Order: sequence, then structure tokens, then C-alpha cells
Amino acid sequence: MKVGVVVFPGSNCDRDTLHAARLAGTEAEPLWHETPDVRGVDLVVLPGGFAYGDYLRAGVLARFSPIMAAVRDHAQSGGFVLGICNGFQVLAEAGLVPGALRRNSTLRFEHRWVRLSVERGDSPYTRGLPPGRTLRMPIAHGEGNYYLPEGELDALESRGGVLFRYAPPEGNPNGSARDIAGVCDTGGRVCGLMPHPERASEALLGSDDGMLLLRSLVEGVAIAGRAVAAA
Amino acid sequence: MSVVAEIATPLHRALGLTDEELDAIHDRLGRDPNDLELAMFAVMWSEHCSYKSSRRYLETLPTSGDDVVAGPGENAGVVAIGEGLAVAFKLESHNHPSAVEPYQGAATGVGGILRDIFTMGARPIAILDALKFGDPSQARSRGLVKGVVRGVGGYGNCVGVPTIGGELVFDPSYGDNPLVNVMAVGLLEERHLTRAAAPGPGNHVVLFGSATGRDGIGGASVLASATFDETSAAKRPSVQVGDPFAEKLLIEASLELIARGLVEGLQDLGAAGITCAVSETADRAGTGIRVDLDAVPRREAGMAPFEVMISESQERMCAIVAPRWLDAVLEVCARWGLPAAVIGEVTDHGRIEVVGAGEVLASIPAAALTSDAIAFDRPARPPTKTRAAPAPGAPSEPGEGLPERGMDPGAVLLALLGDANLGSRGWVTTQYDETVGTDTVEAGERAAAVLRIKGSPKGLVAATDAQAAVAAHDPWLGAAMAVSECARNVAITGARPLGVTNCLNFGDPTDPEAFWRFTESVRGLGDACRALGLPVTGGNVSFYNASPSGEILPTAQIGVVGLLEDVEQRVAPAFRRAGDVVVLVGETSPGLAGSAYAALAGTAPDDGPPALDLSREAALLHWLAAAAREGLLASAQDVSGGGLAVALAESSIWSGLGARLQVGVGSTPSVDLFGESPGRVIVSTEPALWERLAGSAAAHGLPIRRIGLVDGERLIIELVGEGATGAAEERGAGVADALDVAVRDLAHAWRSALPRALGEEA
Amino acid sequence: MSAHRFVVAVMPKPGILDPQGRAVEQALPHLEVSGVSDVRVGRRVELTVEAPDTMAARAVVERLAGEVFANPIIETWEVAPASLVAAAG
Amino acid sequence: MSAHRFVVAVMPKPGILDPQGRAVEQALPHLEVSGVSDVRVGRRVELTVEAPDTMAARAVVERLAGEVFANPIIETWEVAPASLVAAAG
Ligand SMILES: Nc1ncnc2c1ncn2[C@@H]1O[C@H](COP(=O)(O)OP(=O)(O)O)[C@@H](O)[C@H]1O
Ligand SMILES: [Mg+2]
Repeated sequence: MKVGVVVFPGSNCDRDTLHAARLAGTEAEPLWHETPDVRGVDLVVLPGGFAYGDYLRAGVLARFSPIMAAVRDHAQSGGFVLGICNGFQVLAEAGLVPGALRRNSTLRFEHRWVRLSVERGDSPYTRGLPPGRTLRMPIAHGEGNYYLPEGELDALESRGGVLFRYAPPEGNPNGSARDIAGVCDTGGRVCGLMPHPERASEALLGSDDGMLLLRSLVEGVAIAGRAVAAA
Repeated sequence: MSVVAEIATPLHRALGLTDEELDAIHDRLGRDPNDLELAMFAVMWSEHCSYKSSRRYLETLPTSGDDVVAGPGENAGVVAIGEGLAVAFKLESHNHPSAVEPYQGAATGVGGILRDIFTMGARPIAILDALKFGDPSQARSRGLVKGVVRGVGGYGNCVGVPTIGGELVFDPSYGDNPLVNVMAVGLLEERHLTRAAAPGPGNHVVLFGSATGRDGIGGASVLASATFDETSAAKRPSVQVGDPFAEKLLIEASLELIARGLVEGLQDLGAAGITCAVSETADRAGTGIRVDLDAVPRREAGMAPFEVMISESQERMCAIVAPRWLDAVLEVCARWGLPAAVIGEVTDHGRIEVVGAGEVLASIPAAALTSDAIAFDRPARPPTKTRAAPAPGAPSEPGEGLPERGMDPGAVLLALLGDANLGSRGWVTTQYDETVGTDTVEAGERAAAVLRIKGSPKGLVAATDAQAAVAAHDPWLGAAMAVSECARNVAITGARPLGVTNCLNFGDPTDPEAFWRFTESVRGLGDACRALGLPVTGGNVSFYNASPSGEILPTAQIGVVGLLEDVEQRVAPAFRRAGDVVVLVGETSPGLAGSAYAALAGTAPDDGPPALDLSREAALLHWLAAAAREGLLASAQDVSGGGLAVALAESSIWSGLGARLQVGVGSTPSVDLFGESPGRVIVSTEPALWERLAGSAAAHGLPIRRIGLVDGERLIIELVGEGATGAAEERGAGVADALDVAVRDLAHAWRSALPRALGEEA
Repeated sequence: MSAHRFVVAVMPKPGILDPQGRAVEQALPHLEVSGVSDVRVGRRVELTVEAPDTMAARAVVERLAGEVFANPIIETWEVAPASLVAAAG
Repeated sequence: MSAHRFVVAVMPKPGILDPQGRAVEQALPHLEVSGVSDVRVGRRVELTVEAPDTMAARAVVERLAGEVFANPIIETWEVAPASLVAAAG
């Protein structure tokens, strides 16, 4: 399976994400933000960092990079897109996943180890995860406070758009509506996630729960691929 | 030049140069300098750039070692770690700018030290911040703490370098003059080691990064050369604003230029801007440089030549480029969105020439600005009356900080854990990205920080420490103890310390007593490094750390980097298993002055700081590495701030495991429980390994004693021996016969300490 | 072509809690300030546009405001010629 | 007593680097807009003050602006009655 990790000016988790994607057994390559092409990868990852310094508003300036048109096409043609942290902010600004990420309610940058509950086991992102298992990984952001108007939140929930929530004992670190930590689009293949699975991909680093998630995704992509082939 | 010339006092004095220095400039030029030249000399001959008062003492430091690849004189020290890899590290201060504008001062401090690292060809992999502030209950201190911490995080988090350790110390002496010392660590392939030199006449001088504005005109270099006075707005520099986004692009572009071999030399722009960059690189290579002022990209119109030459605009780099690589270099910069321009050419006449509008505006021998800058032999005199205990900042009334003597030592322990100087640093560290880079194995709230190295079994360990409260009594001892404590903190992980960097924060060098504190500290630094076999690979000096309210404690900040051959074998300070044997290695010696206990309880007027046995410290370092290698250590914890009791409490808090212990106490039990005499560690091990552990310690000539077992959910320390009798209480020794506190309560006191001190319950 | 300077005011949507504004309100007692309420903290962007006329210039700014300077999910915005605003000061 | 609403415009001082404005300019080519220059990004604070009269209310705002909303070392600020500014929009 082929993974492309987009490098925006100011991305700073691109190399970490490439490393983790390779550990997960994929062929991973960087995608420069000015090349309007995702080079036929199966999964595009928008990594964490501070694209364009997060100036003005996190993710807003990166959204206009030439590669984003290609990412949009990739998504519309059923391709997989995962936005992690800053990548989630870019996806939200680009309207590829619903919602907005506002300043943390603490008004501080928060680096913490949190726990995620998996809200549905049947999405390509989660089907490989041990049922009932919470995932431990770090967050590191100043603007991760998920917002959507109440009505739209209900709609999001009822269509199963919520994949991950912050769970006890640490709980909700940033004031996100309904403890939401990760969402997907209506097709279920574009996912935005604030916590960093790539930073929890080796026991040596304190947790390899993130690798569970990445492996689950690799499996999900493979299954989807076979489905297409079969059709 | 009118801008400057308008000032009433003679120009050279307005620029911070003495008449003696003006004469020295005349000697070197063989003529009067013009205004532009004078401005260039003024910034280059500031303490900050010239080390004119400190150079002669720094030369006494041990700097050689088998693995040292680059030492003092380069932007950062570099030590080889095998497999063709090397580690670059350096500590630097940004004290005065942080006092003016805490957020930007701290942020640009981080930016500056990171540039020193990647200028060498190393990718920055860690930041450690050593911060010192005044009384945390004061509004001004709180504002500074919050601004500085946000600034360090705002910059480090954005560039994507994890902040994994540091220090946070409160002492009234730092109230108007906070210390912001930042250490950065980088990893490089030795073959990519790059020098900040300008070889090859005919090579281009390329300036890339941010455009040049009026930032910090008379900033760091001039500001740092005058005692900071809050009220004199006149001395306020046009504040430098940091742009971590630009820095991130600068890191990537610079490392690509180096990896592709496109540059002959690389130098960051810091204090004294272009003037410093061109004169240092030319002087190191024995060449000269002609600077074409009109080619420098500007952010503002109407800048005077001197403004362009000394501007301290952030996020700029200077590359020496062979003509055939120029296009490639410009392409790399363009791709990373960085403006770049050829602003000059390397020449063979050894001079720095500044050309504007076709005219030569300045022409100075490069050496005169750097290696041949003026140097002084300042008078140093020990204080006529050495300061008596209690330590500065300690209550003048003994006992004031604690309930009356004869009290329960458990209450003392809780008071110490709840103290702003000893409690959890979580309030700070949660504002720093500790895990970006996916190499962080241990972030330094508990002990030294540990990083793995991708593609290698090895690990890097880093720590920073100072012993200012001890230095207030004896600057030699304070500096030497800081080196030993820092090395010990690295060694308890099982790592072998590789080298030392330092940042020397002192008062006015023209005040003989203040200067004596400096010279004694350098002596202590050198003696300790020689005794421990550690080279000093770099550092920084910050003078004039005084304010109308007085001088700061003499603060020799020490940074140590160590190497773990196998990161999987690292040892952590938290207890591991119930049933493990708890062991004290080393001997407790008297002397409470300078301790956290003394700050709370005061000390006997005749008491002094504890003694330091450097040869035993050396033995301890070697033994820790050996014991870790042999797998004898389940945990290892350094005994320092708060003494034995606090060290044990931390091992319990971090593991949630209690312990049942017996500690022999002499005539002054507070010394045994809370004294901070160096050379001690607490380790735990499986009962089955105790014999071997004892044997290996003995073989290293180290006293070692079993003091109990890891067990239960309470920390119980039974006091035995002479001091443990009721008589001890009559003597006001300050203890009952046992300490018995639930680990939960210890943890609560420790966690709530800092938020409470800063008025941020919750 | 002529240069036109504009100001774009971006504010949190009414009804959306503004944590920054609330933080300011909470800090006020410490400053011995009373009678202050409904503090909202937003963004202010100033920019210059080269265009044949004000209409054309304004069109560019309106587009930037809606697409870049403000996030319609959480923010509202208002465009004004710089001069006027200056006058208001 | 009556309620007075004010707007405080906080902008980076002239000459002081504005990284935000610069990053926006850097991204503009991707937006296919041209002729935009000199982008400066600051803050806009709106607040209501209860006071006997406008004078008194304005005094409170001026103080808050200098002490809380703006950092005088790197920022300038301007206070205006909300109405006027709204009118300008
Ligand atoms: N206290 C010190 N101990 C050892 N080396 C020092 C010390 N202070 C300064 N140096 C060395 O002097 C040189 C100049 O320091 P500095 O001006 O801070 O460098 P830069 O301008 O690159 O930050 C550096 O190589 C630094 O390591
Ligand atoms: Mg340097």
C-alpha cells in the first residue's frame, strides 16, 4: 500500500509520520505541497505541525496550496485522507471534514497524553481495533477545540461521523464539543484526528496504541481496495 | 549617521564604548573610525560579542576530549557518538530581552540557540529551558513566568523541536532580572559538520531568511552591556519579534544546503547581525569580505548604513557559496520561500569593507572586530564580609517558613514538596510539545531527558542544573556542585556523560566583588570538569544581571549531554516493583546552607553549605554506568533539592509505590532527611541482586547501605540512631521519630505546588 | 490603477462563546475595573489592494475576507475602507 | 449610568515585524489574487462599559487597551465608539 505524506511549509510531523507509516508496513513518500498531484497513493496524510505558522488561523493558509485540489479529487474519487492535528485543521478549513477547531478552552497550548474511546468499530479506520479498547496517545495543539452548531452535531453523530472521543481518566483536554477528538466525512474515508497516533507507534515512546490505529487503517484501505477490484 | 550623531554625549560613549576602548580602536585602524565603523566596533566589542572581560578566564577551561569534534569558538560544541554520528549542544542566555518583553525575549532566545545548532549542520532534536524568576507571589514575577513559558513554547512548538527538560527556580534576587537560559541539542552526521568560516576569495556571501529591519538596533549587544533598568525607557531596544515559521523554513533550507554540499561555510546572524557574521567568518578563514549594502533585502525604507550593518532582525543566515553553486543555493532558498541575496564577496585582504552607492563606507581588519578585539584583566576581590547563612531568600527569622521545631518530619516533607521550587513542573511542561520528533523516551520532569536515535540502539541523555543558592555562599562550590549534579542526573539513567556546556550569569564585571564571583565560578567549573573528565565544549556569558534592587545570585548554569549505548537499558527514577530493596549510595555530610530546607526553615548562623568530594563524584558516575550495564538497577534517583526525603518521595510519587525504610540520623536529623550534600543516589534492586550491587559499589569505593523495601502505599521512614530520641526534639533538631505519609498525599502536595504558587489553583 | 487600503474586522459569531473574551472579563476584578461586560476578542486585518477602482478593490477584499480572514462556521466579518475607520478613532 | 460600547483596534507597531501579515502575503499567489500588499494582522476587541458618561467610559477603555488588550512595547491601539465603526462598514 502506498502512503503520501504532504509537506506544507511549516509541517513538522511529516518525518515522524513517514517513519510510523513505514513501521506500519506501507510504502510512504513525502508529497511537496506545490506539486498538484498525489502520485497515485492509496492514502494521503496531512501531518501535524504549523503549516504557514498557523498564522491567521490554523490550517487556513495551507488549504490553498496547489496539492489541496489534488487531495480533494482524491477524496471525491473515494481515496483515503487522514488529517492529524494540524492536518485535521487543514481538512476542516478546506471543508473536507465538518466542523471548526477553535482555540483550546484553556487558552493554552496543551501537550498531554490522552485516551481515546473508539466510537464505531466498522469504519475503515477502526475495524482492526480490539473492541472496547481505549487508545493512549499524545495531543499537542493550541487549537483543537472542536466546534459544530448543535443541530449539525446531532446530524454528525447520527450518521456515525464521530470516530473518536476523549475518554477518562484524562478526559477532554481542550473543550471540544461532546469530547470529539476525531471525525470522518460522509463517505467515511476522510478522517480528521487531533491526537498523534504516529507519536504512539512504538512501546519505547510510551505507547504503541497509535500503531494499532495505523495498522487498522492499512487493513481498511486494503479491504476497500479489494472491494473496488471485485466490483 | 546623523541618527546616532545627534546624541549629545560623544558618539563612542553613547554607543557604550569607553575612551580607553576608543584609543584601542584607533590603534587597530591607525586612524579615527568614522561613525559607521564606530557603530560596528561598538557592537562587536560589547561583552556579548567580544567576551572582553571573560575571555582570559574561559581559556582556563578544559576543552579537549577524545570524542570532541568541535569545541569553544564554534557556534556549538560537537561530540562524536560513534557510527559516524555526532551530537551538537549549547546553552545560551536571553535574559535582558526577556525582562523587557517576556514572550518575544524567550521566543527569540529559543530561535537564537537553535540557529547555533543547525549552523553546525545538526538537526535540532531537543530544547531545555533553564528559567529563574523572583517571588512567584508577586504580580511582576507571575507575568514574567507566564510570558516566558508561553514564549519558549510558542517558538519551540512551532518549529517542531521538543522541549524535554529544563529548570524553574524562584529566588527574590531574580525579581527584576529574570534568567532565560536555553539549551539546544542537535544530531548530525559527522561528515556534515559545517564551519562558520568564509574561505576562498571570490566566493559569494549569501544572506537568506527574513528581510532586514530595524529590529534590536542597540539590542542584545548594546542592551546587554548596560545594567537593565526598568524605568529608563530610553535603553529599551526596538524589540525583536521572532517568527518560528521562518525559522522552520530556515532549518530545512540550511540542512538541505549542507547535505548537498552547496555551501563552503554557514553562519547564523545573532547579536551584531551582519557585522558579526561577516567579521567572524572572515576572521576564522583568514580572509576578508566586501559587503554591498545596497544588496541587503530590507523590510523598511530609509535605513541608515549602520542600521543595516548591526540590525538584529531574527531568522537570518549567512552562507559562503562558491560561484558554481550559487544558482542551486538560490533555488533551495526559493523553494523554501526564503528571500536570498548575494550581499558580498570573500576577499583576500583580510578586511571587512562596507560598500554603499559605490562608495567604501567602512574598512576594518576582520580580526580587529573579533579575535583581536579588546580584552581586559578586570580586578577581582572576594567580598569583604562573606555572606552568612541563612541563604539569600531564606527567611531572616530561623523557623519562620515552617511550623515550630520539634515537629513531624512528614509535615516538613509535605511543605518541601509543596514548595514552588520543588513541586511538579507540569504547569510548564504541558505547555511544551515534548513528543514531536518521535524520539522522546523520557521528558525531563523527573530526571534527565532521554532521546532514542532512530536507526541506532543508542540513546542521548540531556540535563541542565545550577546551584545558585550554594554559590551565594561559595561561588566555586556552587559551580562545581552544579557540574556534579548535572552529570549525576545524566548518569542515573545509565548514560556516560560526554561533555559540558554552560551559561555564566553574573553581575557587573567592573565591580571587583561581582567579578570575583565570576572568576571563582569559572574555577569551580574547570576543577569539576577536570575531576570528572568532562570537556567544556561551549557556552555563553551574560554579565550585568543586576537591577536597582541588586545583583542576582551567582548563577553558573550547566548543561550535560550523555550517551546510552543501549537505550533499552536506561534506568528511571521511579520505583519499579514492591519487594525491591531500597539502597542509599554515598554518604550524607553536614551543612544545610543553600538548601531548600534552609530557605524554609532558616539555618544556624554558623552553618555553611555541604562539602563536595569530586573524586567520589567521579567514582559514582562510573559505577552508575557499570551497574546499569549489568542490569543491577531497577531504579536510580539523584539526591538533591529537598534531600533524601524528597528524593524518596519522588520515587514513590512517580511509581505510586510506597516504601518502608529506616534512616540513621545523627545529632541534626534535618541534615540526614533534608540536607542536600552531593554524591548520593538512591537505587532500588531485586533482593536477589543486592549482594552483587553491594559488591560492585564497594569495588568503586562507594559507601552503600540497604535502607528498606519498596512496599505498600505509604512512605514510611523510621528514624534510628542518636538523633531519633526525644532528646533530639529538646535540641530543636526538628524531628519526631518517624515519617509516615500516604503516597497519595505526597503526590497531591507535589502536583498543586506550582499552580498554587502562581495563583492558578485547579 | 490606484492603491486602496481596507480594514477587515473578524469577530466570533454572536452566540458562540468567546473564551478569550471571557478570560478578559475574569481578569478585570484583579485590575480593579468594574462595569465592563460582553467582551469579544476578534481579528483585525489591514491590507492594500491595487485595482482600477474602489469597487474592484473591494471585491478582492470581500473575497479574501470570506475565504481566508474569517471562518464562516464560527466568525462574522465586516469590510471597511481604512480611512473611515481611522477617522472613527 | 448608561452602557457604552467601544471597539479597540490593536495593531503591530509600524516597523515591528508582523509574521502573520508576511505569511498571508506569502500564501497569496496560491489564492490567485494579485495586487495585494502590506497586509498587517492585529486584534479587534469589543466591549461594553457601564459609566455615568462617555468620557468616563472611554477612560476605562483607554486604560484597559494600554494595559490588557495591547502590549505597548510592540503594539499600537486605537479606541473608537462601536457605533461609528459599524457605520463605517
Ligand atoms: N562560558 C563559556 N564556556 C565555554 N565556551 C564559551 C563560554 N561562553 C562563550 N563560549 C564560547 O565562545 C563562543 C562565542 O559565544 P557566542 O558569542 O555565544 O556564540 P554565538 O554568537 O554563536 O551565540 C562560542 O563558541 C561559545 O561556545
Ligand atoms: Mg552563532
